[in-house]
Amino acid sequence: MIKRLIDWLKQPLGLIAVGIALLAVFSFAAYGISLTQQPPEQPVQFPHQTHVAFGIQCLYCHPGAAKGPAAGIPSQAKCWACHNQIAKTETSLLLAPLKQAVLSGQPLEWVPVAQVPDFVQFNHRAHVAAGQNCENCHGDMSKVTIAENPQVFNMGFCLDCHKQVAGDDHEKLVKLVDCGTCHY
Amino acid sequence: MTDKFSRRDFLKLAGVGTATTAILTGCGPASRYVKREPYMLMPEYTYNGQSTYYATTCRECAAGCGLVVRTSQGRAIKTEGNANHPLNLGKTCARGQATLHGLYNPDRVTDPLQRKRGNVSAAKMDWDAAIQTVADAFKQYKPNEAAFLMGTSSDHLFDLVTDLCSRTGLNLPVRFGALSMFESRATLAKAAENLFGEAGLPFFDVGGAQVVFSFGANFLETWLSPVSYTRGFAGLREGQTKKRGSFIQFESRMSSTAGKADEWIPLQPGSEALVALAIGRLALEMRGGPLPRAFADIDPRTAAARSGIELETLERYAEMFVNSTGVLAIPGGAALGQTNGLAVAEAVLTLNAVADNFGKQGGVFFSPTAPGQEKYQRSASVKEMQDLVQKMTDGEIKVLFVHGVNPLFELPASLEFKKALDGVEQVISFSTFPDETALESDFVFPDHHGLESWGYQRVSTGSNQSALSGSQPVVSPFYNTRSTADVLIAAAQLAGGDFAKALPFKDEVEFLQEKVAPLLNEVDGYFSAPDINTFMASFQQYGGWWKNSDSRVIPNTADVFNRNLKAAEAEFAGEGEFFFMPFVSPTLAEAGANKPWLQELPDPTTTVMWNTWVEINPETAHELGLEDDDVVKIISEAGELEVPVYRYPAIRPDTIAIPFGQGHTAYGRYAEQRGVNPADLLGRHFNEAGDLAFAGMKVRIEKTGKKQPLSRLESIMGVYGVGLGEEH
Amino acid sequence: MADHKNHAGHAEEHFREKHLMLDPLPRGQMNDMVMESMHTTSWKFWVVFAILSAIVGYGLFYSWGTMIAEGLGIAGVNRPSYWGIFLVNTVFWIGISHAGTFISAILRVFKAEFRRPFTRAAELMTTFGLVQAGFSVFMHMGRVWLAYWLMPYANQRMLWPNLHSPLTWDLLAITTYLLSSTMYLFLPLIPDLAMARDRSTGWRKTFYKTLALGFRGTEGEWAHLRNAMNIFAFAIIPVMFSVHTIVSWDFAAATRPGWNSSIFGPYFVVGALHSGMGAVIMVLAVVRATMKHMKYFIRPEHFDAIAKLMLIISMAWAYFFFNDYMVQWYGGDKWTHQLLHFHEAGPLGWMWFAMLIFNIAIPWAVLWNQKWRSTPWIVFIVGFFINIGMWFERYIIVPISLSINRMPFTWRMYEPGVEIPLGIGTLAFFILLYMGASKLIPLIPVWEVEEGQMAHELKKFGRETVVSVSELE
Amino acid sequence: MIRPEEIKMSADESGKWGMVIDQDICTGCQACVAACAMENNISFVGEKDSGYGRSMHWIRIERFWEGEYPEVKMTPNQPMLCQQCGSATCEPVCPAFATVHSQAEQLNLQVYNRCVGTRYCANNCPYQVRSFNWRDYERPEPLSNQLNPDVTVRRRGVMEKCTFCIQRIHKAQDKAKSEGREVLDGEFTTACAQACPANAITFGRVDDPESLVSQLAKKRGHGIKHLEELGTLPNVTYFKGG
Repeated sequence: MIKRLIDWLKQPLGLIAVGIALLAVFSFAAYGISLTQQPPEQPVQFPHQTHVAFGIQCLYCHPGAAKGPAAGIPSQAKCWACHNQIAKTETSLLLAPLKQAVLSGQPLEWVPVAQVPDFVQFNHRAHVAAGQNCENCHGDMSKVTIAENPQVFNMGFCLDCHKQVAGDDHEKLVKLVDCGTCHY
Repeated sequence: MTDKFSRRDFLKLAGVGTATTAILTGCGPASRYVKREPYMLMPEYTYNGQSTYYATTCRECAAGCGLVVRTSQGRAIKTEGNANHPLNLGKTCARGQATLHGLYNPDRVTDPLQRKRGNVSAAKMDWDAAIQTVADAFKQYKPNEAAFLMGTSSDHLFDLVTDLCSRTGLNLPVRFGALSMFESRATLAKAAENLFGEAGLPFFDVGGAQVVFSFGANFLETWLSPVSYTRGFAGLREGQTKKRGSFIQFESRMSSTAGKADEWIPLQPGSEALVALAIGRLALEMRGGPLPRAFADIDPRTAAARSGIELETLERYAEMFVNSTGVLAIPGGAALGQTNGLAVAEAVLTLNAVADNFGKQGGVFFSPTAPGQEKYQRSASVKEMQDLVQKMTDGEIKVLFVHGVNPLFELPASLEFKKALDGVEQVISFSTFPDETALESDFVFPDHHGLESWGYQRVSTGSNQSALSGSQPVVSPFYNTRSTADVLIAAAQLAGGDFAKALPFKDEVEFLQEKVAPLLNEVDGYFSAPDINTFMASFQQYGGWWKNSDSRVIPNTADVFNRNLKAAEAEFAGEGEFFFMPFVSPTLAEAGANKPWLQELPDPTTTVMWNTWVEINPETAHELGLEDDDVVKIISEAGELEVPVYRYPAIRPDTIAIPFGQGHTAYGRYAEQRGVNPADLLGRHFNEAGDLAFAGMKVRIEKTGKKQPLSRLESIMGVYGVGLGEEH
Repeated sequence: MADHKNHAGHAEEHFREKHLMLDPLPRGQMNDMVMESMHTTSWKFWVVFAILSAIVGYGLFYSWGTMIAEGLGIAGVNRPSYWGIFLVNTVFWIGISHAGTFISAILRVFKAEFRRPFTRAAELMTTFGLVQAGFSVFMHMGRVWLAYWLMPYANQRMLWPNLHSPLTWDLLAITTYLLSSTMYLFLPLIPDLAMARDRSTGWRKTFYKTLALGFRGTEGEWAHLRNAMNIFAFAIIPVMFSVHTIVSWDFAAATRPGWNSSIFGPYFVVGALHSGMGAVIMVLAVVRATMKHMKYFIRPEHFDAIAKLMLIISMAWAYFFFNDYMVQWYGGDKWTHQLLHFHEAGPLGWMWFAMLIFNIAIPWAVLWNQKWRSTPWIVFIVGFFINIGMWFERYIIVPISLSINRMPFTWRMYEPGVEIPLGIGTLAFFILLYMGASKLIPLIPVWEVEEGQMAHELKKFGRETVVSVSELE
Repeated sequence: MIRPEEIKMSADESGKWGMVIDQDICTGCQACVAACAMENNISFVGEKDSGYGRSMHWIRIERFWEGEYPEVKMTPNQPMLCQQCGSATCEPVCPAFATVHSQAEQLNLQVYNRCVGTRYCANNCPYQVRSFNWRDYERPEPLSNQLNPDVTVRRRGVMEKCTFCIQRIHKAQDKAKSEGREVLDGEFTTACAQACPANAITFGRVDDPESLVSQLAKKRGHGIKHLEELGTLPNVTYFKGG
């Protein structure tokens, strides 16, 4: 049987079959990978670029970034403060969930897309204080609707920047590549 | 052939493809996505990822230490000491640290329950029904048929209930706690009354002393106010201003307090009074001059003989009294928990008169009474509990409200509280946890955990300053629980009539405000405020209110010397050959057993975790043919229990000791069916002050042949040389 | 040949039946015998095979899977015995693997003629032993799924293995050893594979064809093969020594009483040879007893020869043991004293004495006698005891010595848990691999035997008949 | 690739953070142990494992006995925790650089996410203060609400040990930096020192002669450093007192 099979595979039709099969595997795999890269489902299709276009500063909605470890997601009260003065809020489908949430007093459940593993202790304040702009890590928000992470936050990404920033300042370098700076 | 084969082939490979997908999905960020719930209305002062700190009061024991609780995103994540608080100055004990394991305990009572007594399963009710139940209980019984049994912490609730009862003629609330039982507070207070003419809790300035004689007082563990007394001990040793003070402990078993003493004197149990008086007399004789009545009829020789201490030793101690200043003698612990407990207390207090240290640095004071409190209110002695139990048994009590105490576990079994409960028609428990008593109640209306509640606690001892320690919720209630104060207020309103008049408050907070309002016009406070709201704000911010100045009271020692002190020796009940010495587990205390991390803390003396043991002198064990971990049966006149042996090198050969704290039959997964409860061995024997003579028993030991390995942190090889080979 | 036989005297006959090298058979016949030994499989084989597979399935794979899922908690390791039987087995198996190389390489280098029939059997042991060692060391890891972090590879974390750590050296050494020993196993195998290829059909033929690399036995091929074998034979000896020395450094480099000893390197190497020799002789005895025609190839003379080696190595081990013990004791460090005392008088003191009896007393008592030396079952038992003894030695060095440290408050005994099924699993897997091999590749290097037989002959000097060997290489 | 001078395994110079422990006033009350467990998300392991030397305490209080009854004495309680050695024996033996010397803070770091669990460090630690996650110890809901967000929650197969509350160090430094100043002595302290009712534990900068730690060390004189003879350069000083 096996021998017959192998012989059959050797002839053109068999080769094609094998080709198709391999193709199938790869497409499945590719599909699989693509699944993992989908941005998650968000309660509101929040258009970042619109808000940036209105000239709203990042820190207005994410004030934590300048003060401590977490930038934070604004409370819906904050959204409402502006939006209840905007006529469009009443009509817009896009904003329906916000309206509904505020009226029903149910929190909006956002899914953060920029995240690091739990064994990484990240502190926004330090980075902002060091003069890093939000877009250096989070990308240009004037281009996106739902925030998407331009790059995976892995250790290589962090270290690259840390080493560049440190430059020749050895003391700084030591601090910035110290395992204990992020992992404890 | 062709297509058939290729299809199968294809499917196979497709399968491989999907498998790959499955694996890959696990690797991508998608696997890490979590939903996040932002504040709906973020408080002004919070920022995401930054902690907020709230001051409150620890409810793990009655001392009332100030806590500062670190909260993050609405969760309490760490308790720390309140540095401003006069009692603990920013420090905490292990139990204070582990209080979070109470707050987030997986076995809390989540809703008001109605149950058939003894049934673990119970029907949930809503709070309206619960309040209705309480209101009905108020109305349908005659005032003297209702009784409140309360714990030693959360004073505000006690005050509220007292008001309620006094204004409606209900029986006044009774407070009890195993700790106060083992502390023999009643005896201390009574002795003070006899000696100084007023009842009060003495304060011993260990920190200022030069030499400390402790007669059984385990003040570094659970006695009165361990945190502040530990600070005192540090002062005694460090001696910033003076040389390192020395410390002598008389105790038949080396407690972890005695472990820190320079000299540990395992005297004959029951002879403490003799020793104290003998030392006093010898000292006075050395000083010369007339011998006061108090020390007239004691013969040092007999004292030495009866106590098993050489006369020379007693004389050496007497010299200390004569030669060095700042000598302090502390009565406490097992020494008071004997039939002659009161005599011991008086003798030892009088010994301080020899040192003449009353009201001096390193001497004896009266603890300042808390703000707004005229005289020290002590919790009930076991004798008074016995009266209550009697009334219950006789059916005079129809409805019993239980809060903050677990009598089924904490009272000696010989009091038969269980039987007494059967005589009560309706038992309503306000317990936060499913403890034994809650299990034997008809209703459980769970109170908030201490960290979720309002309130205040009077600092009854341990602090130089008169202090009222304040509680506030540091997190919003985790379950469908409700503050008992609110429940009572609501029920009273519902019951109407006197009840409504008795508690004319909107809620607990309003009641609190009324209670602390008088402090507004108090002078010399840690803070002052123009109006009640500002005051309450600061009260919450600082975690209470206290005087700035030292407000300890100097006792009136006019006729201390001129009283007859009977040099009584203790009598011991039961015919066994061993003195039985129960002691409170320093880490678990009365209510710690349901907190996993307290269970995992090694006992300071034996390093045993998660269990109960009996301490037996190695010599005795050898004679009885007992090894470590052998399970023995301890039999007293009141009961018996089986417990594994710990061969303890620092205990009298004729004494055995068992820690109190384990042996729960309910109280959650970490406490249940773990260890034994020495209270089961205690008979009804009291001292003159009505405190239980818990150290006044004699017991027998029987082998069982069983073995139960104890979990020790220490290495039995490294510490005791067991199993290292013969030469060791 | 013929007339040679006629003149054969009595002594000559005696020689012939005693020495394989002097009792030649036609090469065709020998080849057939070897092939037959591979092909004939009794039902007993399959029974044992099934049982072992079951043990491996449960003991090795199931148990290991559970341990990976549950964590090392189901094993017996604790504070202070952070290392347990896993490391004991690792050292033990590496030890076993040593005799293989020792016998074939060293004896080949020194042209010890008696080696010829069993070099292959020994080399197989090396490879299979190392496989078990690898298993054991990976079982030992808390997060084995990250084991690849110990291999140097470029990564975005910009992190590399720590070359200061003896464990890293160890990993590199063992890998090197595994690769080189496999090569060294394969090279002398080629001619026999070719032989098997020419004598088999069906899938076996394909199998041998692939492995034989088209070896035809031309002079040129032989020349190359000889060179390669010589190079490897010389090269692998230092590797072998280094491996176990480095293994010993895992302990000797640590700051622990009882471990930190400069003699550990050679001590471990000799110890490895000790257990290895024992293992070889056991394998040979089993092969001889169970497989067809093996009584011809493996003869008492071989057991005799290996047993002599065993005796010598046993003495060497005794010397090193005494040396180590002596110095440790004389050093006078209180913790070391505590530990030495614990070894003898502690709860597992019996193991310490058993070790001395099994490793020294028994070999010395038995192996001095040639008659006993050449009795397979006797040397089998001795080899067995030696292996137990050496396992005890490692057990004493790892978990028992770990029980005693500089913090008496933490001293504690070690009670094995899932290590036991896992250990048995590795043993079963070792035997399983061996059984498989015995059916797939010639356990006897026929060409080597033939070579030897060609080289040997009996010469008569006057009355005396003496063996003479002519140089081939 | 990170160059050796960047990841270094041991510092020869004296440490930065240090501790002074006064055994004379330590009452063995276990407050530090509890505080440490609460601060650092340490799992409890239950009766069986804790009795088998698998308890996860980062700090343990040792006590021994001297003499026979009735002259028996309890030796001064000895809190034993990671000594944060300047030249630590645990560091060089880790094959994965999971325990490295922090050049910035002069501490022995344990990088949980790099640890593969060979447990060599724990064998080689003469103080035996490292604890290993033998299992995934259960923390039934809602107990996990108490977890400290600043400290990684460890899972099975990972080594852990006292970190001198490095999360507090970082927090204090971050705060100081945001206010443009240096960290003040006593501005923060470790969980154990903070809880200790007897003030037996003092934490601070040993490289600053003005700090309380240094002052204490000077004032009390001749402190003991455990197993100093091994050349580990421990940063915890003990006073036996008495």
